[in-house]
Amino acid sequence: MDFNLSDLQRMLLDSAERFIGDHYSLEHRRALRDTADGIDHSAWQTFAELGWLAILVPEELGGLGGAMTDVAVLAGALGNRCVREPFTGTAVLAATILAGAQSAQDAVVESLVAGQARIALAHDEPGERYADSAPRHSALVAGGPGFVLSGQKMMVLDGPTATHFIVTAQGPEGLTLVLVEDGADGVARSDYALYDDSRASDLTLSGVTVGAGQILATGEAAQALLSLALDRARVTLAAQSVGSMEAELEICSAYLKERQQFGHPIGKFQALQHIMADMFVATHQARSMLYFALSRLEQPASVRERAVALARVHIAEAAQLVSRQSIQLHGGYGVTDEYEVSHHYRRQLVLEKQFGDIGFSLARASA
Amino acid sequence: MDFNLSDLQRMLLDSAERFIGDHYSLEHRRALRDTADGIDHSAWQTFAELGWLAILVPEELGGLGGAMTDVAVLAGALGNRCVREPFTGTAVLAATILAGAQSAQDAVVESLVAGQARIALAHDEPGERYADSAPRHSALVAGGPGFVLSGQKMMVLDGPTATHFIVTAQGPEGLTLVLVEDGADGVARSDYALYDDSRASDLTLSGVTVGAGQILATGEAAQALLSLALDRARVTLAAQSVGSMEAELEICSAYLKERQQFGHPIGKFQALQHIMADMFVATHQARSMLYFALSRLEQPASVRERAVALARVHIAEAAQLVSRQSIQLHGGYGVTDEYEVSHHYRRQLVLEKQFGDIGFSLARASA
Amino acid sequence: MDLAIDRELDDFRAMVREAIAEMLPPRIAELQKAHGGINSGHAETLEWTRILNERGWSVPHWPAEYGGTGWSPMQLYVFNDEASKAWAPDTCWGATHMCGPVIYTFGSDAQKETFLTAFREGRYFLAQGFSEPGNGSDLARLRTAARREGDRYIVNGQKIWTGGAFASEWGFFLVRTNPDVKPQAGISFLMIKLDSPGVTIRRIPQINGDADLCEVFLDNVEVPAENLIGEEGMGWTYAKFLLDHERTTSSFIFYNKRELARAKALAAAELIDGKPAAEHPEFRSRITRLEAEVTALEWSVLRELANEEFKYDRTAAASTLKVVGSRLQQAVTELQVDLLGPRALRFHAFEPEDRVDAGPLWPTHAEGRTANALIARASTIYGGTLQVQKGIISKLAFGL
Amino acid sequence: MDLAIDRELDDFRAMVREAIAEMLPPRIAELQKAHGGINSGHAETLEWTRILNERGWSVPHWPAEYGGTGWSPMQLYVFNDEASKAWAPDTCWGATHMCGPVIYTFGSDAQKETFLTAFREGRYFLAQGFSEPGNGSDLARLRTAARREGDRYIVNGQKIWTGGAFASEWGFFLVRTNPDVKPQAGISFLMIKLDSPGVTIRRIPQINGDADLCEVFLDNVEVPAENLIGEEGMGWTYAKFLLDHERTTSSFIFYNKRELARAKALAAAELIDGKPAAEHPEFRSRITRLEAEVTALEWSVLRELANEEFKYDRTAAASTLKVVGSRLQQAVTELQVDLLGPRALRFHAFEPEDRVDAGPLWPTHAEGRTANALIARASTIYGGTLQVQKGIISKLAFGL
Repeated sequence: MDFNLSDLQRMLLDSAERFIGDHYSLEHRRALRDTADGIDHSAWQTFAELGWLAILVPEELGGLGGAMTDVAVLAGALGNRCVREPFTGTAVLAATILAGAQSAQDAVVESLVAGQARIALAHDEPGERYADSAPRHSALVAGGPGFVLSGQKMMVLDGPTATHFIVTAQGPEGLTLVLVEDGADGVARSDYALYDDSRASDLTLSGVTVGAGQILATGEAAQALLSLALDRARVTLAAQSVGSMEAELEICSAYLKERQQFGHPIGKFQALQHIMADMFVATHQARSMLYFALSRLEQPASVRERAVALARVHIAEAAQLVSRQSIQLHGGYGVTDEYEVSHHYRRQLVLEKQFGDIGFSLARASA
Repeated sequence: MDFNLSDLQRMLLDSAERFIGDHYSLEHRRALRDTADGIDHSAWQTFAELGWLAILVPEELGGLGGAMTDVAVLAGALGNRCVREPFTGTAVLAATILAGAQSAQDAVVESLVAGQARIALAHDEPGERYADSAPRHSALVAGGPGFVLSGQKMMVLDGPTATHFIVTAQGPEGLTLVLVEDGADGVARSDYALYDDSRASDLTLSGVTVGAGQILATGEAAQALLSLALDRARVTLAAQSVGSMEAELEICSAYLKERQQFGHPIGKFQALQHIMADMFVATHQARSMLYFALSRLEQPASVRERAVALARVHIAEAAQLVSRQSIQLHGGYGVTDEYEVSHHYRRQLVLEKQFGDIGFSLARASA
Repeated sequence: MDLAIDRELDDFRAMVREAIAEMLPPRIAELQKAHGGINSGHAETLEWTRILNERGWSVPHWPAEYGGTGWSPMQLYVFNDEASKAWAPDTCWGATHMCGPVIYTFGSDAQKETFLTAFREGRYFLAQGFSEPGNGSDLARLRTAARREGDRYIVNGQKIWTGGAFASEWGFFLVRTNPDVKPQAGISFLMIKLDSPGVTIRRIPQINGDADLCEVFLDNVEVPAENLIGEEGMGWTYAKFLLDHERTTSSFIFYNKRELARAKALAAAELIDGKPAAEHPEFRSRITRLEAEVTALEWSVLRELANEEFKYDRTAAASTLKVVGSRLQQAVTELQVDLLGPRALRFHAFEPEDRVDAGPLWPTHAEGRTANALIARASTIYGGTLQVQKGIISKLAFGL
Repeated sequence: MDLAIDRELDDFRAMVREAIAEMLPPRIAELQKAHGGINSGHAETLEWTRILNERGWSVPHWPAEYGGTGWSPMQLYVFNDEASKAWAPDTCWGATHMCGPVIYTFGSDAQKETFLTAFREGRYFLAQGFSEPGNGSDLARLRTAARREGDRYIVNGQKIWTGGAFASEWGFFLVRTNPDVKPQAGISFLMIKLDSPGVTIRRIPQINGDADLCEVFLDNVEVPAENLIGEEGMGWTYAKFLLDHERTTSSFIFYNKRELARAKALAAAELIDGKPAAEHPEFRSRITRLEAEVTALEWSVLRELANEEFKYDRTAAASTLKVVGSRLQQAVTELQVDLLGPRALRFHAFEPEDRVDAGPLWPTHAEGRTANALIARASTIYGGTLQVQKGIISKLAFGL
C-alpha cells in the first residue's frame, strides 16, 4: 500500500493548488455569486486546459484514463477553497455514464473534455428524497421517429449552466438514461441558488423528442451505471469535504494565534486548544475513511455501495464537527459572510445533502 | 409552584443526610459487600424507625400517607452515598401494590413498615427484557384448596433478602399479582451479586400453593397497579441517580482543588473546569427533569408513562456523562475500588438498567 | 414542594391567548412564522408593540408606575409562551428588556419621560452598542471613548454586532469616559441618536443572507451630556445589572418550544420513502431526546421563576439556561434542516424585495428553516460564548 | 497512491492463520475470550509466548539478530490481527514491546543475553514501574530515588499502576539517580528483581473486580549496579524512545476490531421483544457508526504503517490513534453492555477460585462483558490522559 502521491498526482495537486489558490479568493467567490449563473466560465476553461475534466474519460475517448484516486486528489484542492463549479456532476458523474453508455457519445465527451459541454444529472422527482432506484414517474415512450420523454425533475444540481441533462426515466426496458440537450423543445427550466451559492434547477419535460442515439443505457445496465456514477460522485463530494476540513484547520489555527481576547491570543486557552485537537482528530479520521472508500470503488457493487455509504456518514459527521467548531472559534465573525469559515460551513452542508444525506447513507450502510 | 422543601421534607432530608452521612462511609459499604446477603440489617431497622419505609403507606394502614415528592427527597440522599438497601423494591414498588391490593394486606404492610418484611417483585422471565405487559409464562391455575403457581423468574432484585415476593403470573383472569413468602414450599432461589454490590435472585416456582388472600390484583386492575408501581419505582431510581450525580459534583470539585499535577491543582486547567461545567449543566437539567416526572405521576397512565420514560432517558444519559467524567477527572484512581467515583459509576449503571434501560425508555417515550 | 401549576394560571392563559388572537394581525404572524428568526421585521415589531400598548401590555414586566401590568413571574411566563405560540414577534428587546430597566432604575425623571414612553409606545427601534471589534466576550476592554467637553460628550470609536442599527432611531452605548482608572470603572452608559453627524452604519452580511447586525462607526459624534444615564463611570455596573436582570431570557425557552413543535409538524409532513419522517427511527429518537431536553429546560426555567432555594450561586444556574438554550436552538433548527433533506439547500432571500415565489413544487414550510439554522450558530457566541459560560459555571459553582 | 492490499499479504495471512490455529491451545483461547480484557492470565500469556518461541515468532518485531522474524510492518500487522481474531493473548507487553527494545538498543551484551533471552522465551512476567502516586501524567516529577553506593543502588520510593507486579519476577523502573539536575536529566532506567528484600507489592482492587494493577513499595531495596540499562541519567530518553517506538499500538486496533465483531455477534443473539437486537434501529445505528469509526481507525493505522508523508508532526497522528482507539474501547464495550440489557448487571468474579457457574439461564456470552467495559474507562487515562493527548495534538500540529 502506498498513500503517497505518484509523480503525476503530485503534479496534478501542485497545479491545482496553485491555480485554485491564486484564483479562488473569498472576494472572487463572493463576486461570482452575484453573476447570473454563478459559475466562472473562464476558470472552467482552465479546468479543461489543465485536463481536470478528462481525468476519468478513457484514453480512447480522448481522456486521461485516470483513476478515482486522482479525482480525489483534485477534489481535495477544490474543497480547500469551496470551489463550487460543476466539476462533480460533469467530470465525474456524467463522464462515468457517458464512458459506459451503450451508444457511442464521442462528440459529447469530446465537448465535455474541451470544457464546452457541462452535463447535469436530472434524477430526483417531486415527492422523492434520494430515491436511488425507485421506478421513475418520468416516462420515455415510443413516439414519432423514436421516443418521447415527459416528466418533472427537481433539484438538478448545476442545472442553470448545463448544456445537457442525463435524465432518468421509466422506459420500455425499465430504467433508462437519456441524454437531453438544454434548450431542446419541451425542456423548461426553473433556476435557483443553493446556500453555498451554487445553482440548481427544476425541469419540466413535455414531450421531448428523443432519438435512439440519446439513449445511454437501459434496464439493469442503466441501474448499474447510475449506481456506479453516483457512488463515484459521492466519493468526490466526500473528498471535497475532507479538503474543506483540512483548510479549516489552517484557517482556525492561524486565527487562534492572531486574535487577542482577555489580553492573550485566544489560542492560549486550553479549551480552544482542545477544540482544535478534536477537529484534527476528526479530519485525520475522515481522510482515512476517504482512503477506505476509494479502495472499495472497484469492488462488487454491494461492497462498494456499503463502503461509500459508511464513508459518507463518517465524513459528513466529521465535517459537521469541524465546520461548527470553526465558526465557534471565530466568535461573531464566524457567522458573517465576510469570513471563510461561514462559506465552508455552507459548502459542507451542501456536500452532505447531495446524492444522499447522513440519514440516507446511514440506512444504506446499516442494511 | 414551589420547589422548596416543606418543613416536613426538610426534616426528612436533614435526618436522612445525617444518618446516611454518618453511617454509609465508603469503608462501611465495602465491608457490607463481603457479608452473606449484602444488606445492612441494623440500618434497615433505622430506616423503619425514621419512618422511611412508611412514606407511601396510607395512614389507614399505619403509614405516613406521604407523596412521591417525599420519596424523591429521601431517594436523593440515598443516591448521594450509593445506598443500595432494598428501599425502592420494598418501600415504593411493593408498598404501592400492597396499598392498592384487592385483598387487605394489613399484616404484611405492618410488617413492612416495621422493617421486618422486605418484598421483591418477581416479574422478568427467561428470554425477556423489560417485558412490561407481555403475557406471563408463569402460570397460576386452580388447584388444591385455592391455586397453584409455577414458573421461572430472573433478576429478582434484592431477592436474597426478601421475605416475600410479588410474583406476576398468568391467571384465570389474565395478569395476576401474587404474594408469595420466601421459603414457601416449591420456591427455590439462586442468588448472585450485581456490579453495585446489591444482590438479585433467579426464582423457580414449582407448584407453589396460593390462597385467595395472596392474590393482590387480577386483570386490568393488576396491569394498572403494576404499571403505577413500576413508574413510581422508576422515578425513585431516577431520584437516586440525581442524588448520585450531585454527590459526584462535590467529590470531583474537591478533588480538582486538592490533586496536584504539573505543579498546579488540576482544577486550574481550563479543560477540566469545562468538564465540571458540563457536569453541572447535566445535573441541573436532570433535577429539573425529575421534577417534571414527579409532576406527572398523578396524571392519567398514558401521560404518566410517557413522562417517566422521557425522564428516564434524559436522566440516565446525564448520569452517564457525569459518572464517566467523574472517573476521567480522577485519573487512575477513578477506576479503583478505593475511590467513591467508581462506586457511583457502578451504581448509576445498575440504576439505569433496572425496570427498563435507556433503549426501553426511549422506545416508550417515542411511541 | 408543590409541582402542580396553579389552576388560576390556566384561566390567565386562556385569557391572554384569546386576547392575543384578537390583537395580532395575521400578516405579522405570517411574517414571523416564515421569517421565524428571533425577530420579525423592525416595522412589524413596532406595530405589534403599539397594538400591545393600546391594551397596556407592551411592557408587562416593568413596574406598574412605568406601565407594567403587575403580573407575577409565572403570569409573564404564560403571556410570553402564548405570544410565542401565536407567532407574535417580540417587542424591541433592547428597548423593553435592556435599556428600559436601566433607565427606570437609574435614569433621571426627564430621561424616564423621554425614553420610557417611547419604548413603551413602540415609537422607534433601539440599537445596542456594547461589543467592539477587539473585544467580543471581553467587555471591560472596550475602547470607544467619550470625552466630556462642556455640556456634551465627543464620542469616537467603533461598535459591532449592533442588531438592527440601520433601522434604529436611537442606540444605548457603553463608552469609556475615563481612561485613567481601572478598566471597569471608566465606562459610562450613553444614549446616542443614530442620525447624529459622525455616525456611520454598515450592515454586515451574514451567513444566512440576512444583514441585520451592523457595525457602527462613531467619528467625533457630539452627544448632549443629558444623554448620560445615571452616573459617569457606572456603565459597567448598569450593564451587569441589565444582564442579571433577566435570568431566564437566555434559555430561549419559548423559541425552543415553538421550533420543536415546528420540527414535529415538519416530521409529520415530510415523506421519506413514502413514510412520514416522524416514523423513521433516527428522526424519532432525535425528536424524543430534544423533547426531553426542552422539557428539562422549561422546568429549569420554572425553578428559577419560582425562586427555588439553590445551593449554588444563582448566576451558575442562569449560565446553565444559556448553555442548554443555545445548544437547543442549534439542535432544533438543524433537525428541521435535516427533516427537509435536499430541499433545505435552496436559498431564500431575506429582503422582501428579493424574495421570489418558489413555485408549486416547493412547500412554503421549507422556506426560512435553513436561514434560521445557519444564524443559530451564533447562539453559542453572543451574550458570552459557550466557553465563557462554562468558565462562569466552574468558577461560581465550584470556585475553580 | 495505491490503496490495494498486496496479494502476497493474503497468502501470508492464510499461512499465519493456519499456524496460529495449530499452535494455540483451545483452553488459552477460551480463557482469553471469556476474560477478554487486554490480557489473559499471566501463566497463559507465558505459555503462549513459549509456544510462539518454538516457532521463532514470540518477538517477531525485534531485529532478526535478537530473535525477530524480519516481517514487514504490514506482515506484523496481519500477524497481530490474526492472533487477535483467534483469541490468542498478547505476549507480556512490558517485556516484548517496552523493555525489550530498550535493552536491545541501549543495553550491554550481558544484559541482552540475560533479559532478551528470558523475554523471548516467556520465562517470566515483567512489570513496569513508571507512574508514582503523585504524578499520573507527569513523569518528569517522579520521586523514587536510587542512591549509588559502590556497586549497587539503594532504591526508595513508591510506584503505582504496575500491572501484574504480584505475578512478575522482574520489573523495569524509572528512578531518580540525581536529584540535583533538571527533572528529566536525573532519571535512570533500572531492572529490579521483585523478590528483593524491601519490595512490597499491594494489589489494587479495581472497578471491575479484578486486581491486576499494583502498588510497589521500595524500601531500601539493594539493586546491583549492573542492572542499570544504558547510561545513568538517560532514563527519560529511553522512556520516550520506548513510547515513540510503537506509534500504532495505542490505537488498540485489533482489540477494537475483535470486540466490535463480538458486539455484532451479541446483537444477533440477544433478543428484544422477540427480535434480535441487531434489528432494532438504535442498536443498528450505533453499530454502523462504530464500524465506520473502527474502519477509519484501521486506515489511520495503515497510513502510519505505510509511512505516509504527513504534513503535520507524526506524534500528533500517533496521539490521534490513541484518542480514537481509547474512545472506541469504551464505546464498543459499552455497546456490549447495553446489548445485554439487565443481564449485564450480574457480577462475575475475576479470580478463578471465586468464579461460579452462572447456571442454565445465563448465556456464557454475558460473562466478562461488563467487567471489560468498566476497566475500559481507564483507556482514556493511562499512557497519557485524553486531555494530555489533546494538548500534544494542539501543540505539535498547530503550535498552540
